[in-house]
Amino acid sequence: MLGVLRGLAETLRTMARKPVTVQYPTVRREMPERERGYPLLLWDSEVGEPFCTGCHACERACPTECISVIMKDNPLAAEGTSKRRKIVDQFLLDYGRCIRCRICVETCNFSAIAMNNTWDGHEMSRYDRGDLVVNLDQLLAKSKEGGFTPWVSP
Amino acid sequence: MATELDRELETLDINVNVGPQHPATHGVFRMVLTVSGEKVVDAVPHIGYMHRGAEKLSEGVDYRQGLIFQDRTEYLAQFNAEMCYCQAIERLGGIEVPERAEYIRVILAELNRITSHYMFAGAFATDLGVYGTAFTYAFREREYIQAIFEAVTGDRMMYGYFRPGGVVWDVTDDFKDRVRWVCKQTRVGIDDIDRLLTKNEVFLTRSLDIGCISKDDAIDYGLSGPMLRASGLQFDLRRDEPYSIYDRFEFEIPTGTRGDVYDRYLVRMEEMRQSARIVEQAIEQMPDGPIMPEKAPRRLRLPPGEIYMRTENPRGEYGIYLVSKGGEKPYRLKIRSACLSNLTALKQMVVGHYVADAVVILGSVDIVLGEVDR
Amino acid sequence: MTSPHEGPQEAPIVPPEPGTIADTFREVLRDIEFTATQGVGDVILIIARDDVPRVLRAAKDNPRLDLKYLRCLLGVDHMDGGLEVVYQLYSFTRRHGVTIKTRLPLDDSRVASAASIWKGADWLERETAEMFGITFEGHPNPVPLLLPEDMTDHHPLRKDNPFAQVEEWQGLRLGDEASKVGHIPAGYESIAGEGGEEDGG
Amino acid sequence: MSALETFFDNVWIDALWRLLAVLGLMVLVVLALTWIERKFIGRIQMRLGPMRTGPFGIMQPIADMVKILLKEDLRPATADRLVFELAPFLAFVPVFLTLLALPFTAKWGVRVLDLGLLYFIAVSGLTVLGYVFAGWASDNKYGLIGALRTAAQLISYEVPLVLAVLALAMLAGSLNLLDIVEKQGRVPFIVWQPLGFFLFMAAAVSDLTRRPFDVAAAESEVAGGPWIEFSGIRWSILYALTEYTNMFALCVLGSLIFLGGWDWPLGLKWGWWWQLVLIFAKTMTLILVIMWVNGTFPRVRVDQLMSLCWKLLLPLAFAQIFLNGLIIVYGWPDWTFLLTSGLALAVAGYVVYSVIPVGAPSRIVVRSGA
Repeated sequence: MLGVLRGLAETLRTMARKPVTVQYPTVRREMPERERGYPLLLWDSEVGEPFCTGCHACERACPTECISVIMKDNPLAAEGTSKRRKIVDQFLLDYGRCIRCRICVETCNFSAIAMNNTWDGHEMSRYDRGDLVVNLDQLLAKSKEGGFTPWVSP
Repeated sequence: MATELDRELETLDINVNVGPQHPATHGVFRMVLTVSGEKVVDAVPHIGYMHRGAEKLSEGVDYRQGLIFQDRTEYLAQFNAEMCYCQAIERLGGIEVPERAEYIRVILAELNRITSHYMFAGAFATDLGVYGTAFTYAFREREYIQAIFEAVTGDRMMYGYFRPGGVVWDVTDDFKDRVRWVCKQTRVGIDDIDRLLTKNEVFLTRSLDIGCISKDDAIDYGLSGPMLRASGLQFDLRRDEPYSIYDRFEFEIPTGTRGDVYDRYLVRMEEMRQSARIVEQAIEQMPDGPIMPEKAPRRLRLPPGEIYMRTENPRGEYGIYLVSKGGEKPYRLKIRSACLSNLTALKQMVVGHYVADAVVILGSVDIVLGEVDR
Repeated sequence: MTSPHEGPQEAPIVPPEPGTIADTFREVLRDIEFTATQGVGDVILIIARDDVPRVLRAAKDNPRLDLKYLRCLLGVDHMDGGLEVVYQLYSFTRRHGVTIKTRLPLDDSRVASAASIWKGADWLERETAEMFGITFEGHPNPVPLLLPEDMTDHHPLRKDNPFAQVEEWQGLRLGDEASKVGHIPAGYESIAGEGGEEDGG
Repeated sequence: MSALETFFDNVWIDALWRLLAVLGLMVLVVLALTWIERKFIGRIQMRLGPMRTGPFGIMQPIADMVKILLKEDLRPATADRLVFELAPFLAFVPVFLTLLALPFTAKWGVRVLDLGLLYFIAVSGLTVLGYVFAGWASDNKYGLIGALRTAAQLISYEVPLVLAVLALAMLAGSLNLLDIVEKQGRVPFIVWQPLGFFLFMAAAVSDLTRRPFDVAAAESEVAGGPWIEFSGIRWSILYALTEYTNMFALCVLGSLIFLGGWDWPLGLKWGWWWQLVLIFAKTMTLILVIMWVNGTFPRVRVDQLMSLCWKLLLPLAFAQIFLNGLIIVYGWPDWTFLLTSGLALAVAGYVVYSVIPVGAPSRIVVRSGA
């Protein structure tokens, strides 16, 4: 009977300890800085345009082929305010297929895309699968109003 | 000639479907038990419900992208699977891995072994009937380690953190203190579950001499890992075929005597303590320095050749048979699944026991369906 | 390093150093000719298809080899080079391992089953059979393992089973025109706004 | 006498309002127990339990009840219609009937019968029928296995329950619950009958099909047992209502006959409200012990369950009766009860401890190096 009593004593002792669960919607666990939510494009506020030049590097590197990019000549480059000759015209990212593996961030040589390390990078439930495909403006929105500081790997 | 009496007493064997949707099958696994009364007469496992063709997909992507398939086949010990994949490529391509990266890999792989065994302890106790208490204990401890993985890699499950040649970026600054704290905390956690289960008479009656496998049968079926060691064969790839830097650490190999369900439970619990020991030694010896070889090629190409790289996963020997014909895509990549081989012995273990034991034996095999079906 | 556009090449045959398992195999089975090569990890022995049962039986039973542990069994499709069945064996008492390979012509890919030698071979052979279309003679239960029961005509891991086509069936990839870089998937033009001019990488 | 008293003196009206009182008590108790169980098991597992519905999740049982009421109660097409619908009531009604014979205070109880104890045991034996009907009617393999297991378990565990209670009745000299409680004025019977108390609790836990004896509804094996095909209001009657009421009834009985019920410390002197407090406190402790055991034990296998009953509990029960008989016949002093019963319990503990080969961790060989 000793083993059984030891088990009972164990549960009694655990009852005294503080519960570890957190009330999720009201209390949110603190997110580590390197958290990999769904990727977002970054907005270059000095020049007033996205960093992304539409060079298709991420499109080729993505294992699940969930990125479609279209490039165009940069109108700002003509006026001389921006060094970028090419700029992204349209950028489609299908969050339904994205597996958040961060390979696109690694291959991007303009560091134009970053993983969203805030909570709404994970709270992505939608009613319609089509809403999961986000276009350029939705991708830039958070970075435009400075919503998150992306983590850059050393 | 069956007498009148026999004909009356002859009972009808009914086929009971355990799974594919069943609380005790740890995923989509179906076992058709032919039961006469409570005794199991025949067990026919059905697998393949989670077959996603990882091997075929691996042939279509280059070496860096191929890593994500390892996380998704072995989704309880991802670091161990990634390590095997990267070691296969490094050995075939002759890529030199810097010291610090080797140490980070070993530390994360061993911590992942502990989380995987915690998952086993929780699920196994729930199979036996403990109403989720051991499960929540195991997950509380697992969460402390999971928090470190999340801080280092950024993800909680599909890490994709190792790369052929090293690791993709360095660990966080407070990594060492957190790992030291976790190792101490894990020992307390293991003792908690130990006190709750190991000497519990009801737990003993349910797991002693259930689902025994002799040493010779275990070898014949190709079992590996805790299943093989529980049957009495002291064989651990980390010590008998050392890969990476495992030969620098001093740890013990727990081996069972009878090869029953209780031995497997004990072997796994002891393995957790040994893994904590390895991590503590590795943390002390971890040097500074680069984490990727300087001249890491952007497009990794391997010379033609083939290699069978095997590592010691929590469930057994996880092997990658990589055939390369030059170029950046593997020509053929076979994933040797420890669980698949461990499952072949299921029928011999289950027949003759009760329905309740069949579920416990299945729990003791500790299967991960992603790895079985690939 | 090989340039990407070069076709697949074969690995060079490198004779293994003396005193390894290849020599014990030669001594134990004198009348069977092996071509032995030193793989990256283990010694690889290539034998003819008909010698497979004898070699595997001797590998397991002979005390000097004592390869009681069938580690891995897989198939490789070398397209015109035929199908290949690979057995990876290991011995706990002798602490040595070996890879035994055999080539099967594409048209009649049959080989003797090892299920009677190692119990573990049963499932591995069923999987290799359904994935490559190899028939293992004498296998106790030749039923597909992972694929659905009625899928006996389709062998996914064969090289002649192109990748893109598979995805097309599943409706994931939208035909060759879609695989061009910069294509907006059908149905999403509305979100993408006015389509820009097509442009190379 | 005022009109009011005459009104209440009428036998029918008197029985009616007592019945309604007990019915209200039962509903209140079931709601309270569902909440207590969730929070208590939560605390055992270091989690909070329901917190969202009202402060500390107080409204959770009501939320459960509403959900169950709104849920559609399906019936499998191939189910045996009449038996399927009858089963939940056949399981619940006997349990409710047992509540009637329990005296909650010295003067209040629905009908305190002379053979109260016998009535309780007899009626609580009927729930088996409900489970077997449910399992058989739902035409489902798991249901069938679950039903047969429940039948075997409940019937075989009735016997040690009856014998333990019989041994106690010998001690108290009567089957009337009032007399039994009065006899415990100075010393509750648990002191004289530790073995009897152990037998009673073991049989009670098994009668409730709760862990470690919940073989009937073993989630991992038979996934739900007899009530696998039931949903909505039928499921709640068959499972939730029956089980919690049964637990409450058994715990009240346990506290009445073993822990001195509403009498022991100063029950009779201080008036009926103190008696109510006493009876509920003791019942609560027994219920919490059962929940505590529910949170820590793994499940016993069916054949082990049976062999435990026939090979261990039954001989112990006979031994207890024999010892009581011996002491009563020879008129030895009261403390000899404690001696003999305690000794028997110790021997039983040792037997169980030695019968099971304790697989100490020394079984696994930990050797370092090649």
